[in-house]
Amino acid sequence: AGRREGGPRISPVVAKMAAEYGIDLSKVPGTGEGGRVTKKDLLAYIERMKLQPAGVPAAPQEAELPPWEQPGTGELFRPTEEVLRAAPAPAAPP
Amino acid sequence: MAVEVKEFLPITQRHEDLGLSDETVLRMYYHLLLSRRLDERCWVLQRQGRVPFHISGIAHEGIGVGAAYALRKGFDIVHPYYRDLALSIALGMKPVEFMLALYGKKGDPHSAARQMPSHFSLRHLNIIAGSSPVATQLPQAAGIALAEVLKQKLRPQLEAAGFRVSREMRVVLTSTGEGSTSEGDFHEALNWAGIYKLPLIVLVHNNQYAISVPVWKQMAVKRVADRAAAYGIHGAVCDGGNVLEVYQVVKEAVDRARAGEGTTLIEAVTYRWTPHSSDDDDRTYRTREEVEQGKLRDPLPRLRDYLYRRSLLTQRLEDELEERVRAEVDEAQRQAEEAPYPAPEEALAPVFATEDRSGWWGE
Amino acid sequence: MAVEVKEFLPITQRHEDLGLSDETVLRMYYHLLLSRRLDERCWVLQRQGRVPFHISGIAHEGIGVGAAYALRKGFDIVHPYYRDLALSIALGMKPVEFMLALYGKKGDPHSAARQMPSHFSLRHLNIIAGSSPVATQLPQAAGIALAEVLKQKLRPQLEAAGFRVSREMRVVLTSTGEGSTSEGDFHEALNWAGIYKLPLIVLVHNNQYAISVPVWKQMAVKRVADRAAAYGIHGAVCDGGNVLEVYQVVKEAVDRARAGEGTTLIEAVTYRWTPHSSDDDDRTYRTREEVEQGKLRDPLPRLRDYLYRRSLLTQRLEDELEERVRAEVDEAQRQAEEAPYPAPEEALAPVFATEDRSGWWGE
Amino acid sequence: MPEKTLIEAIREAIDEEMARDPRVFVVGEDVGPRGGVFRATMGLWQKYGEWRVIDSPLAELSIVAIGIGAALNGFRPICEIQFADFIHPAFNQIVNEAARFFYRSGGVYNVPMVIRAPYGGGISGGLYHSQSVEAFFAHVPGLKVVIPSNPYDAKGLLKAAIRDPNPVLFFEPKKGYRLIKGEVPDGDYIVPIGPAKVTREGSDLTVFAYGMMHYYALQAAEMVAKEGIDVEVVDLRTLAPVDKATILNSVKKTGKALIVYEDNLTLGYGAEVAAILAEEGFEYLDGPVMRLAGPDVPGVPFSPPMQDFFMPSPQKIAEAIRRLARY
Amino acid sequence: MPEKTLIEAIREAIDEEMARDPRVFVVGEDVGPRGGVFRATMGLWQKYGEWRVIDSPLAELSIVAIGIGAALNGFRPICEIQFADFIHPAFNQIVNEAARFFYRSGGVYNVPMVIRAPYGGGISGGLYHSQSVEAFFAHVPGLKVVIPSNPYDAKGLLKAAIRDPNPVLFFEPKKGYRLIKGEVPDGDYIVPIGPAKVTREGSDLTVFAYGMMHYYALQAAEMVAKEGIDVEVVDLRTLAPVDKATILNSVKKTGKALIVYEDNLTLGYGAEVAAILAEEGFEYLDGPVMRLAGPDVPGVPFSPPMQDFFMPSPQKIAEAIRRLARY
Ligand SMILES: Cc1ncc(C[n+]2csc(CCOP(=O)(O)OP(=O)(O)O)c2C)c(N)n1
Ligand SMILES: Cc1ncc(C[n+]2csc(CCOP(=O)(O)OP(=O)(O)O)c2C)c(N)n1
Ligand SMILES: [Mg+2]
Ligand SMILES: [Mg+2]
Ligand SMILES: [Mg+2]
Repeated sequence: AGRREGGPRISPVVAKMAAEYGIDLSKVPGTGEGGRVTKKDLLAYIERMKLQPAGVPAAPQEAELPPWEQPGTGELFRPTEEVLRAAPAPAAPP
Repeated sequence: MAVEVKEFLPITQRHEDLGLSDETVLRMYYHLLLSRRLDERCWVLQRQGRVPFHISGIAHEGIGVGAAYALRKGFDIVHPYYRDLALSIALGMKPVEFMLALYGKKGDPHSAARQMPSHFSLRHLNIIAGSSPVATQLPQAAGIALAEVLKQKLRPQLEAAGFRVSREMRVVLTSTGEGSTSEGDFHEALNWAGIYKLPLIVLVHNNQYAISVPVWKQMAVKRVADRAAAYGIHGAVCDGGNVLEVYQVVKEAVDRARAGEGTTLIEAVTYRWTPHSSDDDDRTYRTREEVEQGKLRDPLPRLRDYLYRRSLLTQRLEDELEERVRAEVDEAQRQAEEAPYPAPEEALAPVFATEDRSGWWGE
Repeated sequence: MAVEVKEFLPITQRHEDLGLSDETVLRMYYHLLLSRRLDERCWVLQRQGRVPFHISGIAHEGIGVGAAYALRKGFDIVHPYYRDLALSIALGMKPVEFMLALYGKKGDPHSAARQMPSHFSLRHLNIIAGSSPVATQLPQAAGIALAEVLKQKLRPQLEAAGFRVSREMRVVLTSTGEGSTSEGDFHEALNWAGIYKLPLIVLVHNNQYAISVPVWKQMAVKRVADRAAAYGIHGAVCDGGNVLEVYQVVKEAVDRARAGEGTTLIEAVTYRWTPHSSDDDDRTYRTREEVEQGKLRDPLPRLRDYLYRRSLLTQRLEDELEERVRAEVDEAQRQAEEAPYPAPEEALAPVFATEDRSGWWGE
Repeated sequence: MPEKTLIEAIREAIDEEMARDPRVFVVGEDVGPRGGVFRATMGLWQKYGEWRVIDSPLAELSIVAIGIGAALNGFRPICEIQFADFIHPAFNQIVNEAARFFYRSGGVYNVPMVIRAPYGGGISGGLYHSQSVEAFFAHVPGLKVVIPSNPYDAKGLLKAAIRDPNPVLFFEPKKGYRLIKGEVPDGDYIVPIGPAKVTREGSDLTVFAYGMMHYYALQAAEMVAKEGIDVEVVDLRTLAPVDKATILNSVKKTGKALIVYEDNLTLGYGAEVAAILAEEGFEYLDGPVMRLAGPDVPGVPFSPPMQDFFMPSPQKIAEAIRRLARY
Repeated sequence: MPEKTLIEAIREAIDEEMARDPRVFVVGEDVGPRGGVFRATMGLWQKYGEWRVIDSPLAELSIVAIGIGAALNGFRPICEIQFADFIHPAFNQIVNEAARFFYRSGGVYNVPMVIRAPYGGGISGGLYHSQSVEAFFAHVPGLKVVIPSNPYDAKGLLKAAIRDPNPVLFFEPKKGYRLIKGEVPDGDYIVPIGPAKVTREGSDLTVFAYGMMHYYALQAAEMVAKEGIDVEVVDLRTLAPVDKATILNSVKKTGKALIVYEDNLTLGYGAEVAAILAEEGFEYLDGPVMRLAGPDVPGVPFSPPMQDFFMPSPQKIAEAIRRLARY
């Protein structure tokens, strides 16, 4: 068991699970004594993280997905000059 | 998991039992296919960076085509929302009319390149200019329907003043997403509809999400259609991926409305397997498995399977249709790309109308 | 004819079956009587031209008193509307506090003489400042109730930061008229309430009119409570003129809410036999006969009759109560008339708060 | 010519337009048998029936949205908002929908509708029955905003608004409903939407006002005339689109401007008049552009002393005129 | 000091305030797992859980009303309106309720809440994803209106807004979300709501601006500096209550004022700045008070050429500066 920079105790099970899932415990809100991260807290956090967090680079198999199933960049309404600049000159239809 | 569907759902209805000819049901397929291929091309153009934005009607075509065929084209009035590409195509919108808006080019018949794309507005097809603030079209559609009631009630005075009133009421169909039924506009529209027995159909496309928000976070009831009872109007649920079932339910509602028996709230269930729009990163709110499940509701293969089973479609005819549709989409893209942009100063007008051209009179 | 009541409806419940002592049910009568006589005096003062305006709680006292007694005073929170004179009196508002607002005098605890009268707002009684735009209080009350849920869900973090969280949730009761349920605010409040199972009671006073508009022009459904099913919350109807029945239904809803089983939409049926407000000429929209019929629902004689039948009230006690109430109303009027007006410049402040005093923490 | 009150002129305008055009109908709370809480539609339900004078459910969003729909389908709705203080629930339908419909449909779908509402304080209405809301809507291109100050204009402008193919917001100063009387011809006439009007010629300074404040501005002008101050008074009448020419021409003559309105000072309508003068009338200015308006507090307080402190009055206008004249 | 984008600074402000005070929570459409459509709340749902980052039903009226109720009951809600163009359905709850609650309860019930929304054009958003709405709310006493133009201010002002006991509307120029970068200290600091800021000293004329337009105003000032025009630039930052002193002091020095905003010209926020100068700064003026704003059309058109025609740009600002400098 260890402490988080003098913070409340990290129980063995929490430490083990955090290592397994590669989770930075400072990101996990603790509801235990003095803000300690309990096992319940960690499980709830993992459950919430089950959905891929945004910004994770596209998984390889997504490459074959048709454009209308590929996730968008998530960047909404970029400045027009950036969008237009990105647009190649109108080529002949494919 | 938002979708209960486990496997591919065959269409069980028979088109002839619904009064649809072979020719009509094939035309339905053509319109569904055209809408799908046009939609797919727009995604490609957006991913290539040729157009800034696209919001898609994929997964909603069964609802749009089924509803359009139940209406009396050129007579009934439609106040759509941005998923109604297939409804507009089935009512007569040409692919180039959609592409001109997508590119923001001069000649866009919907908004003269002022609105973002997918804001359908075609007066000659009785399609009223859809807005962006969700659900605003619902109480407005109730107002259009109220005017139909007023025409019948005030026929003598109107005709004496030279306004020709059609024998029957025009039916008003307005559509929206299930998320948008949380807006106050939905409540107030249905309340008016119930009190005045308006010739109105409120068609809710329940595609399980409002961008990232699943239905269980949007409302505590299982079915949107359950809310009809709260307003004293009829409610009905149908499988949005079954174009014949949609047609059947909407047709009943159209006849009910035309006969003065009031409004129907229809919930057409589907699943949006595309991202909400070209910008949306849907990995943050759902898993790939769930999306694959949702695609089993796709109206296109389900109608195609039905037509093959009813030997109305052959591989040759299917290929011909695909080729015809591809050519139409290519041509639409070419024209849109060649069309000029509006001149900058066209931004300045028209702000105020100088004459009134509102209304639909006569037959 | 809006009111089906044909003759005087005796109260059939027995107060002890509802867990009410003799002393409590007599106090209910006292509060109901005090509210009525205070209200009547305000009509007299307005007709005499001593005050510009009065909007009355007459016919609504059974609902107010029944509801107030079902709440945990000093703990639960109330977001009322302008008919809640009796609710406020039963929660502890003093007659002079009402009169000061009626006269717009300095010391008015509700709004410091800024609001028109009958906009109840008394922090020490957990009464939140009622507004004038109808139904706005409903989604706000849902927000107050959501905060009660958040307190329980976030107890560890809140207590770690020094905020004491009560063991149980405070129940939030908000009231409105049946006409106001047509506003979008009603729809959106109930939708939140259903999704998050809020500790909320939405108490609709159905007095058959919204100024001149009868219920059949306001909604197509017979009962407002029928709308509960559209939001996945509980619905209940009760006879607003039967204070014991109101108490019973509201008490069930309070217990349900406290137990985390969510929101109840209660429709308390009554009939407004006074004009809508001191300015309203109700001869334009109803007949004298209908009004006389409506008076048969009056909660005051019905409770008095009950108390006599249960030999809890004697003529002597009744007279004493009348005399005590008259003295209190006279004193309130005297103090209000002697109180000074605010100084003109008091109009200028306070616009912005310099410190935060919001919230209810601890028991 | 017969003398009528402001409310009578408004009722007469609605009655005549309903008689003239069967597409004209009224929708709002209590407009039917009750005749409207200020009696603006008294007798019309009895005369034209339930399908031309429609009691709406208590919900302003849908009163406007129903009006938009009926207008799109060929009718000419007059939507009554019972008090301007309760127009806010309809803000999305007015600003995002009615105002933008014509432009967003590339000039195809016009929305011929009128939204009428009583506004203004000085009637013990408190925060929620005294509001002035014109500035919100005068900011929105696609809306016309009209405020009459007298019965003659009220009838003529309202008839013009009902015939206009665009959405028109028509705010009526309720304190003047019975207080303001004036000559009003029987029968049909129009006062065009657009032009402001010089209602009193003068040379020393110009007072710009509208609605109840114009009524008070004329009184103030007479008060100071005795002291030798010759005030020009301009009734703005149409707040949107703004009649710049009349504003600039008057200040070109007088060199000084006082703008009076009862709405809150900051970003009230007078701010735009002052901004126009500061830019396009800069070279005419012989003194600061003064504004006399309601203080920046969240509403007109109910209690009489505080209400009077809030409200501009003939005396306060006269005092401001004297200060500006002295500059 | 690390460099961050505007959106990162905003996210950091929310994260720090949520960590610091358990009463702070976020409510809005798609703010949970999705992290907000512009990623303003990315990762917060994962970090703080479903009861501190709440995905609301799709309805702006109740997002604000729920916020008002939670604020009254001791919490500190941050209500996200997905686009400023969709704030109109909540107009009644913001203007008639949140703004007036404290005054109408005689100073008893304060409403400590923040309403955040991305605003502004130039991003192919068309009529309904490009709007500027600040003028509506700056007109309403009881509301504070704040618009940051850079990441440093965005973080400091948003933290101040979350701690403020009053309703604060915080509009963020979405075109600058990733475009505008700047030094932002890690950890806690506050930029007080109220004061404007002179961001470039100058002597020939003053350009007043905020949000994206202030970002462009600084660029324009550098462009004309090469031509010998020494421009003072003032970032207004807090639009309500207005910081009159900074506005007047600057024009007292330079004698000329150009006000830049992308909202429609008529009754846009700049009208109030011009009106203040025309009245209280009259004796400092050495030239007309100029405004450069969006034309009075019902929205920023989608198609690029028309959008560019509508939007002020560094080049257009520089041209206006040259015209004013020549006067
Ligand atoms: C009043 C309003 N608020 C927010 C938005 C932003 N927005 C656009 S579409 C959308 C989700 C709509 O979901 P739903 O109604 O279910 O329709 P769907 O896209 O799923 O068909 C949102 C939140 C909007 N357009 N209007
Ligand atoms: C948003 C709004 N619109 C209109 C009004 C004017 N008004 C005040 S009370 C009332 C009728 C309310 O009827 P109901 O809700 O049934 O309550 P009741 O007075 O009958 O108890 C109206 C229309 C208002 N206060 N708020
Ligand atoms: Mg949806
Ligand atoms: Mg009622
Ligand atoms: Mg304004």
